[in-house]
Amino acid sequence: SDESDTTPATGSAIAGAVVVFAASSLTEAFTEMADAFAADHPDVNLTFNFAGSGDLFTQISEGAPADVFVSADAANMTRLTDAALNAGAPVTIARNTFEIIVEPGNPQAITGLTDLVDPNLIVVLCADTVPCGKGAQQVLANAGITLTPKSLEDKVKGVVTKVTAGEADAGIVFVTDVNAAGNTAEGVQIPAAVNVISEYPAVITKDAPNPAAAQAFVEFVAGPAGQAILTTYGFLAP
Amino acid sequence: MSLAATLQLQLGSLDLQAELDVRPGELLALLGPNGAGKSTVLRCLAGLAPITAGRIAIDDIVVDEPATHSFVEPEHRSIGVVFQDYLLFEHMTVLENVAYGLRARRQPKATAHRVAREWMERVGLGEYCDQRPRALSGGQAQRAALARALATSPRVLLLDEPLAALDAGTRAGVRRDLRRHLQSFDGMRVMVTHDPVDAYALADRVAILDEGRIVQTGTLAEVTSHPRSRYVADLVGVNLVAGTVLDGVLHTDTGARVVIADAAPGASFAVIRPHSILLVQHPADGASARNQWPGVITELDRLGDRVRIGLDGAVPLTAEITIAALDAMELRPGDTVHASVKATDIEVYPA
Amino acid sequence: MSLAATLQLQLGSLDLQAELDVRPGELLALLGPNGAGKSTVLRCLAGLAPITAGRIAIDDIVVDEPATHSFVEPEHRSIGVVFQDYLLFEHMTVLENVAYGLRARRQPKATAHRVAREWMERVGLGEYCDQRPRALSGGQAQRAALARALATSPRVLLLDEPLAALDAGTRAGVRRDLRRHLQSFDGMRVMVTHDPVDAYALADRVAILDEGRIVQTGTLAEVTSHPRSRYVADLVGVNLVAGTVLDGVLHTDTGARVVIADAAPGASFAVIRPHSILLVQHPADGASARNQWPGVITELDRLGDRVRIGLDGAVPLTAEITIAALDAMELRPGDTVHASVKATDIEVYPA
Amino acid sequence: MLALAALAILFFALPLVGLLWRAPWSNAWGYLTDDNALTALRLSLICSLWATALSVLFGVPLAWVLARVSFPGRGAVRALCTLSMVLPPVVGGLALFFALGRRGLVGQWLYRWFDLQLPFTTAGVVVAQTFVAMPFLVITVEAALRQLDGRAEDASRTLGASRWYTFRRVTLPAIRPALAAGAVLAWARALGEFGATITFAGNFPGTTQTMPLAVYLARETNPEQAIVLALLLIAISFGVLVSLRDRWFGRGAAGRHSVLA
Amino acid sequence: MLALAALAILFFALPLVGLLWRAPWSNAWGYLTDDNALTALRLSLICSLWATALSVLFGVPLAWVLARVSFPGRGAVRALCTLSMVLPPVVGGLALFFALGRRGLVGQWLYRWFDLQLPFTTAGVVVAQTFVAMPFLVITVEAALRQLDGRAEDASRTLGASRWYTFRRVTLPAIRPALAAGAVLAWARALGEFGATITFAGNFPGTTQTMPLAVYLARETNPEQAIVLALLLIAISFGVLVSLRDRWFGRGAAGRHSVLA
Ligand SMILES: Nc1ncnc2c1ncn2[C@@H]1O[C@H](COP(=O)(O)OP(=O)(O)OP(=O)(O)O)[C@@H](O)[C@H]1O
Ligand SMILES: Nc1ncnc2c1ncn2[C@@H]1O[C@H](COP(=O)(O)OP(=O)(O)OP(=O)(O)O)[C@@H](O)[C@H]1O
Ligand SMILES: [Mg+2]
Ligand SMILES: [Mg+2]
Repeated sequence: SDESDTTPATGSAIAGAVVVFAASSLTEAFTEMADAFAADHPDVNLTFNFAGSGDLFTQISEGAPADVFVSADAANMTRLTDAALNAGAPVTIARNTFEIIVEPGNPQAITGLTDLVDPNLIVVLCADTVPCGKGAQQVLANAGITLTPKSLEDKVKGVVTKVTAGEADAGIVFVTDVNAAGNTAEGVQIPAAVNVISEYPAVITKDAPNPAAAQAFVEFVAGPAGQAILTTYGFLAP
Repeated sequence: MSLAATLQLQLGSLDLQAELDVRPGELLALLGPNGAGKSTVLRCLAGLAPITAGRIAIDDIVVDEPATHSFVEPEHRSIGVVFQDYLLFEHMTVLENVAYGLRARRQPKATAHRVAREWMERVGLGEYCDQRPRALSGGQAQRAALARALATSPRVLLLDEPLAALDAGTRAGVRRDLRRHLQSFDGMRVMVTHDPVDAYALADRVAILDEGRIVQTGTLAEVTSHPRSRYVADLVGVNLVAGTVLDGVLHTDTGARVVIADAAPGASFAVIRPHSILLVQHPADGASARNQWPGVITELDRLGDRVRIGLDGAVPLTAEITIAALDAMELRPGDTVHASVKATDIEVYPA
Repeated sequence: MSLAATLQLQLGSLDLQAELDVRPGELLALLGPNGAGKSTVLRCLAGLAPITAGRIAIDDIVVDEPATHSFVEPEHRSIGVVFQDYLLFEHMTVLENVAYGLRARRQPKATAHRVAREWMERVGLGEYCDQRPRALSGGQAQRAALARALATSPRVLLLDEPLAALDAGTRAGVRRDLRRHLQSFDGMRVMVTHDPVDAYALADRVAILDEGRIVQTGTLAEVTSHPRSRYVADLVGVNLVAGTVLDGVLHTDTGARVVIADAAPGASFAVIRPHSILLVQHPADGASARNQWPGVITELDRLGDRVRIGLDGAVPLTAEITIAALDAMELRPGDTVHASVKATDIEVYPA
Repeated sequence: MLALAALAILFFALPLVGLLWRAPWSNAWGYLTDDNALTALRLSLICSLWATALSVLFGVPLAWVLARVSFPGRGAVRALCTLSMVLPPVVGGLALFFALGRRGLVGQWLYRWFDLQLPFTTAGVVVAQTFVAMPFLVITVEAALRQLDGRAEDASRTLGASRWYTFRRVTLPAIRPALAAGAVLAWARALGEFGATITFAGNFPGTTQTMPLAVYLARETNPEQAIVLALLLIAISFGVLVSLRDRWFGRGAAGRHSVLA
Repeated sequence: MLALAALAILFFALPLVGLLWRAPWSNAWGYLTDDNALTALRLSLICSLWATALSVLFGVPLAWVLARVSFPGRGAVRALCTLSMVLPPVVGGLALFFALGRRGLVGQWLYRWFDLQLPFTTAGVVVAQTFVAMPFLVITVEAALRQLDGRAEDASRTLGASRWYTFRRVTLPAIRPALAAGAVLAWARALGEFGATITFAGNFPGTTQTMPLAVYLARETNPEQAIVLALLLIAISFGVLVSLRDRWFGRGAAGRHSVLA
């Protein structure tokens, strides 16, 4: 029943509930952002639904009551726009890049991508159906390296878990994941020349019950306050 | 106003084809060898085994008639059943078991338990009310099952060897109680039993079931005086010979000839009492009115001062002689002797 | 070389304290009222219910003695048990049931099945080999259970009412078979039964169990001629009075006086036969050797041409009179009559 | 026997010991008293109990029908009712969407006529959990019904009890151990349910975020908290299972063989 | 009764119908004959059968001990053996790491002494599946053992059969319906296992990628293929379950009430 209306809203004019469907890798950053957003927009009741980007797309296409969709990759956003479930164009709110994740203290002394081809090393990657896997493949291709991983994880946290649990020696994950792992893992940088930048696009959905508040949230995230928070979690500015 | 049943049912090796008629106030005892189908008859009447053909009517109400697709569920038949192996509910106390039928009929708990307690006293289990059936001995369980079935005052009472597991002391008492209770209502009862004493004490009429067929009905005296089956003959302890009478001779199915005093021609039974059989080691030239058959001794069975001797021959017989006679003849199993019976000692009646 | 057992066990309301001794080749019949603990005794001997004190030894080998923590598992006791409710294995054919014990003893399948088939024939179930126990009638199941226990030729055979469910025809046959087989080996046997005929036919000695205690042992004749329990008295059909003899008078526990002919002083039993009791409507002034007690008629029970009359009074009695006498006196339940017994008709023996 | 059983116990005990060993005990209290965690726990318990109750309510009759009524296609119906156990988690959620979602077979009518929407509501969580949990109850109870000797039920019928009364008073008590086992299985399955729930009901704190979902999210941000929350879930179900004494699991057997063999 | 049962059946049937309705039938054949899918299917079947076999081998003795041997802490052991059902999927995998992983309690010794590493191997998949599936068998079988009248076992003992022989020849056949039910439950649970498998064993086509993993990954990019693969999984288990006739589920009951009431 709502007309998609992208008129800029002022902080005082908007109110009501807004539901954000966001990729689970944004959990920490967005949860922190909620408080800052609430300070700006006290009348808005913000709720998150965190899950894998693909799951979120499925839910929205089945009629889920989402106002905003934030994907961890362009592919799922494209699926949404292809299905014409968006109102307006997606906005990139953050970017991410890759690192090699190793155990604390780097016991295998891995210094770069070329070290990963050692057949005695256990390397795990993401499956190429998920954003981190596609990116990692691209990175390896850029570096001209072929390696046989032990596992192709369904989500990036699977790679993190295997390394932090000591089952795998190394993996390729987002920088933000290495940050989030804290002292349970270490990152080995990948040269910018071969590295890949991954984007986090956000969009307001076609059936958004509260497009005004949705717009306000997207603007907040893309704005300086939101970006500051995202940066503390290792995200790159768009 | 009676129980009238024509039963047909095929079950494993059993081919049941029986007709029963029990009048109000009457108790029919069903006797027969193991596997004759007695319990199955009760299951049919109770509605637990639907018949495949025939008709069962209780008080003129048809409760099972395959031809008209009539079938009344067991719970609506006003029957009580005492099962051969008790079938008490293990998870209830004995009192709750006895009260069960009344509770199922929506009686208030207090009433049901009061009536049940009376029944428990009556069968001498007053102190076992709060026990689980598992804590009862076999005989006690049987009595509890009896109380449970009687507590609902059914129109038709079906008893499957209700006294079989009772000890001799209790048995007489429960039999008396049973008879007293059975006299106080006008329903129909069918009781399966192996004990002619039960039949004698409780039954108005007996029916003999053998391989799924009713082979004889009547009072116990009528049935036992003219056995029509091996089972009844064994029960009474006489020899039964089946055959066809022609010119004062009964031709048995195995081809032997039994000279008899006098009888109408046609298919007949002959009864030979064991003590009217004379055993001789060498065949005598007797009058033609004397039967004389050779036989091999298969069994020697002492009963007090008499001995029962099993003989295998054209006419298999059991003879009874005194120990003195046995000693005199020095008989051993395997010996061949001649059994001799006077024609006038043989009772013959039409089959 | 025998079965010697001193059993102590507490189970629910049962307080078992019994001593048994069975010699090789001997068959001890255990008789007693329902709930006396007969089945429990067998379970103790079989090792299914460990005793809490006492000792069980088979052929001088201790199989259960709590004091020394000796306990031999049932499967190592060389026992065979025929259970009161058959306990056939439902998922096997009857033949497999009978062969089970041999198979469990690692006999080859062919041997086990051959022996089992012989046993099936012997108990008259030859044609039921391939049936499931469910398809057997109660009596057939009992016979199969018997065959199963006998097939392993155990040292000790425990039979819990092995003939109870058999029909009259089969019963005599199985009893005969049983006796024949029992004679052919030298093991010990204990048989629980309710039927004195079984005890008479099969047992060398009987023991009477009542409320967990052995109250009497001996041959059947010894036991029945001098009953020491209500149960045995009921079995034989006589009145039993317990009390203390002092100066030619038995003082009963209820305070009544029974004048007797002559007996040693001390705790004693007196037996009064029902037909030696004279009933009179008005007390007569008789000789002092005549007992005379008033009583209220509780029961009238017809047995052929005689009537059994239950009397409640200081000395509860059952009297037996002819129908003619009953008609003459016009007795009804609730009437008060006087029972009169000559002192010389009362048999007294020490308790 | 005993050796195999001991190995099995070890197999179950080791991972638990592992979890306890690696758990960040120093921070545990903070993680546990986290508001979000407590909310998720409460929701988990409520939903799993509802799912168990619904499973019993619908599952027991279904088991009875499968065990006692013979009709063509019975095998197919039984198989149908166990399918949700085989469905990969996400597909289960998808299938529920197709049936009960706003665009679903039945869901679209529920939405149009009653404005009723199951996905993304607490009721949706219960539906998803019931969908995966009920088969466990059905199969356990059906097996028990088949093992039951039907003759006690016969006896009840002859005492004037209807099928329904017989079922309540004779059949149900006799299969109580299996019913308890089935309910416990269903409850445990519901409590641990993740895949169908997150797909069908979403992951909203307070309405649809159950404990396993909270654990999943905690893992994104704080793997340590994930372990602590999982241990809490374990502790609770452990408590429930232990307090469901032997008595609940049924008669008789307790302590029959007090001597180890 | 029948109404409730019918509702339950409907509840299970609808999602399946929904899946069939939305399935992309035109492309189905291509998805099915996809090499990857077939490999995953084969692995799934092999692993789930192994897991079922191991569950029976270890679970039946465990159930027997729980039902028949009374020892202190029995309730705790029973609870322990059902915990893996409540564990959120990922935590189950973590717990297995802590026990059997390269740094795990026992795993580190396996690794050091035998160079044995379970994660990333097919054996690891079997272990993960067994871990989540065995409880279903244990609980079902234990309930059946408790429901069993122990007197048949007594009879067997007096016939000279040892406890073990008695168990094999008398106890097991008597609980066959429950054993079949438990095995089916365990098999189905193993077949659908996702969380613990991917965490503990990883996901590599041919060694550790089972069908649910393939479905899950396909869903990210190609939901249509996910549905088709899930339907294949369903069809297979449907086939297995239907062919496990009533006969397997046990005696007696079949067709007792041929009249619907
Ligand atoms: N469920 C069944 N399946 C196959 N055959 C059966 C079934 N029930 C009974 N029969 C057959 O019916 C016959 C008669 O059984 P029934 O229990 O009626 O005998 P019965 O006369 O009561 O014997 P008993 O005096 O020993 O109790 C059995 O021998 C058996 O062959
Ligand atoms: N498992 C049990 N729990 C509690 N009490 C029991 C148990 N088993 C037996 N009893 C008690 O032991 C008594 C004797 O039982 P038992 O079966 O030995 O009697 P019985 O002499 O064989 O009787 P019957 O002739 O009726 O078979 C019962 O009355 C009951 O009170
Ligand atoms: Mg019978
Ligand atoms: Mg007994």
